[in-house]
Amino acid sequence: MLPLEDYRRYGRQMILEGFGLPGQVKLKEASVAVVGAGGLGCPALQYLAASGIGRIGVIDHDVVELSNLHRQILHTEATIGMPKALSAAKAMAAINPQLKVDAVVQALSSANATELLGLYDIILDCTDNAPTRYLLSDVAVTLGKPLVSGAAQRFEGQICIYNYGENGPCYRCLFPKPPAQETVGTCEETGILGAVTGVIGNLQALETIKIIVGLKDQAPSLLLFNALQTPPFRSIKLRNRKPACAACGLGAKTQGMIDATDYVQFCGGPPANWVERGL
Amino acid sequence: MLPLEDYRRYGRQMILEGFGLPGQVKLKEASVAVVGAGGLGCPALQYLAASGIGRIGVIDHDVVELSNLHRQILHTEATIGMPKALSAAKAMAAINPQLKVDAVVQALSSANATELLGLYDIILDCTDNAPTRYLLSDVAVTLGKPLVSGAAQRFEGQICIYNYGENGPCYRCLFPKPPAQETVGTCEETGILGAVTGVIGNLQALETIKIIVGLKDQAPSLLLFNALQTPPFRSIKLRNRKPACAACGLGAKTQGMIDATDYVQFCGGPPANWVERGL
Amino acid sequence: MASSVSLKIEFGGGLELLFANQRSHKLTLPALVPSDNSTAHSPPNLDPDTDSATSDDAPIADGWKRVDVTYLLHHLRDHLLKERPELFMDKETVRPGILVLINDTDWELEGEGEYVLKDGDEVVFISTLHGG
Amino acid sequence: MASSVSLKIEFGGGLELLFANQRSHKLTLPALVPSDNSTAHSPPNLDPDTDSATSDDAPIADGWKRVDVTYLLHHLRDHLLKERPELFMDKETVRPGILVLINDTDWELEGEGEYVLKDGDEVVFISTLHGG
Ligand SMILES: [Zn+2]
Ligand SMILES: [Zn+2]
Repeated sequence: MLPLEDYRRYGRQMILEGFGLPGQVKLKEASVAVVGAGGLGCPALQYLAASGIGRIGVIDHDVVELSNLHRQILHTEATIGMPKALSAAKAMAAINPQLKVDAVVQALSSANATELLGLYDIILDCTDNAPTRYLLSDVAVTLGKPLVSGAAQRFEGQICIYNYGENGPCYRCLFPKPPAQETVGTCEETGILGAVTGVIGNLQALETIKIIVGLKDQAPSLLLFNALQTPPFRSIKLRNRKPACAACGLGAKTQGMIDATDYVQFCGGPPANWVERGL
Repeated sequence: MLPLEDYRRYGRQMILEGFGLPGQVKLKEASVAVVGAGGLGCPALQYLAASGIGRIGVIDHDVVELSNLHRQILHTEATIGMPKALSAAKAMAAINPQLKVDAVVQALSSANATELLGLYDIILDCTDNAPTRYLLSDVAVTLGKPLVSGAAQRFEGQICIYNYGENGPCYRCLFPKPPAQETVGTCEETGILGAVTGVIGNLQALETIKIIVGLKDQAPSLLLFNALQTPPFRSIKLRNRKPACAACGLGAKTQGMIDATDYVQFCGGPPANWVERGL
Repeated sequence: MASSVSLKIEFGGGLELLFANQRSHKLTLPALVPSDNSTAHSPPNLDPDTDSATSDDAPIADGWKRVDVTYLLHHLRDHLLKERPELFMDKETVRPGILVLINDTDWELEGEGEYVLKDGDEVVFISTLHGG
Repeated sequence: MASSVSLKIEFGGGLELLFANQRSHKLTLPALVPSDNSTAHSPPNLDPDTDSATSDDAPIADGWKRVDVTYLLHHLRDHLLKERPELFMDKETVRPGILVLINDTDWELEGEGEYVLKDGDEVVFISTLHGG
């Protein structure tokens, strides 16, 4: 089932109760798409790569900048200017040469998302903007795949698994209408403590591994993190899938909606600094 | 105060409220000792290195093995056989060439710990055995320095800051007597999920950064993590420093105790597999 | 039923910036409030020994209701909010992108705005984050 | 005071392995128990209308005490533990390396074994971890 070397490499997790050889084989046969190789994507990618997952797609069209390095720990001064997807792929190859990595240097859009993400079993949302979060949720619904979604700003983070299990809600079940532009900050504007993205991205990898191995329960929940609060973590019991949801509800035509939606306009158009950044 | 390049590199965290330029300068002037460059040490080192801390000492006498790579994400197949302290130092130099790294390939003992750790402001316990945990706590008390202590086994983790603030307890305040040998498992025996060490090590880096910047409150607490439980995190309110503590209590002669203690014998002698491992 | 309820209110995800940058608030609201959610009025003047009139099955005077989350929203907007109410409320509910949590449960499972507040309840308002 | 207390018990850090590998347990203990912590006896036979005899200020019969954490330890060892009691208890307390938490607070702040259990209390037993 597994090469002898894998027993040595993954032995410490294969002796875990509820994991074992079957768990390791499931990881090897699994494929995961990580959208965004930034503050959340880097720690998620590194623990997914180390765990023995068979195939990882990393999708990001940005290039590495100096201002990323305080938190995006797969990138280095040597890869400044390189597309993040390639820089991350290089780092993952060093961690685990047996891993198959698909580095996709493309912006995700209505036009390509369903096809690109259809190749993988699970999708990780490690992005940094509202339009892509809505797009990813709609695509996860169309494809019938779980979406392990992380977010972080300032000293805070959130993690939630959408479209998972019998009754799990999608992002639109929780947030049917996008927030107004002026209520949405970015890490560029509001700041971010690097280790906070680390905690959330790391938890995204952990939840993904739990889903693949079969250790994840299906009760919808949201985990909130605030690095400055006591207690720092708070677990929330979430609503089920909503029958009236425009994306995952009864009779929803999700793929048609994806094709017809300009997600940036849906979220209020590009903010000033997106135009500057050439998005 | 800071080179111009640092404003670009650390800008995203310098715009955080309560952080700012003073916070970044404090990081640059700070020094941290990380004892253990394994499952907890790797993520802690990586986020400390990226954050802009001035000097990091990494202390570990083990060498990188294939069975480490599923969780010890600074080491690679290329560094198998290399001392972990050197392998980690190499990875940190790639993340942040401005960082001063002291790689110490030595086993920590009663004889060298006080001198070695006296060079740093804060100590991280990223070790994997009871004797070193008692030794580190006693040394932190002697030196009057906070000890950011992490531990992980199976699907569980714990993080606690000892000897911190006016009334913070030391490890001996909580655990005056060492547990019997047969109650103590190691990651080799009980297994460990890599992403669990990631979460705890990452949180150790975060707590260390909070202490340096001045964002950490002093109420003694313990954070428990179980990857398979809902909710996964639990925060515990801990006792204060105990006046009768053998290490940090009134009239305790801590350095004398360190000099006189054989910590391995104190914890019940070397277990069978330590002897095999040549410790 | 007491004549008032004590609540713990928390803001997160940046919403605290609208409330004097304070994350935690303690609040006491009257048990009976105007049905139109106007927060300027006092509750109906109840004699201490007519307290039983506010018991669970007792009829409530026209124009009044038991204090619920919708009233709480109005109270927070009218009395605690420091700036830009449109960043907190949109018509009679929270603006898009805000999640309301009652005792660590999504308010959608508790009846949303119609949830009747109980003494000691904790209500959290959290803005969804988009950064990464 | 009711004649029994319901408790939530949790084990972690590997201790659950001693308790049929079950982390969470629900437990009901009598409000009054033998002072010597023997768990074989029944509580004193109280007539329903002498219930007031167990009220907080009422005198307690010789040889009995209000149920406390020390009694809980004995009960867990005698009735729930599946193997190797020395890995759970050492003399009259928990063995070294176990932390006891009462409602998310270190038991040392609550009186340790002498803490009198209240209905609804949650008691967690956690073994300290050493791995890394
Ligand atoms: Zn939906
Ligand atoms: Zn002490």
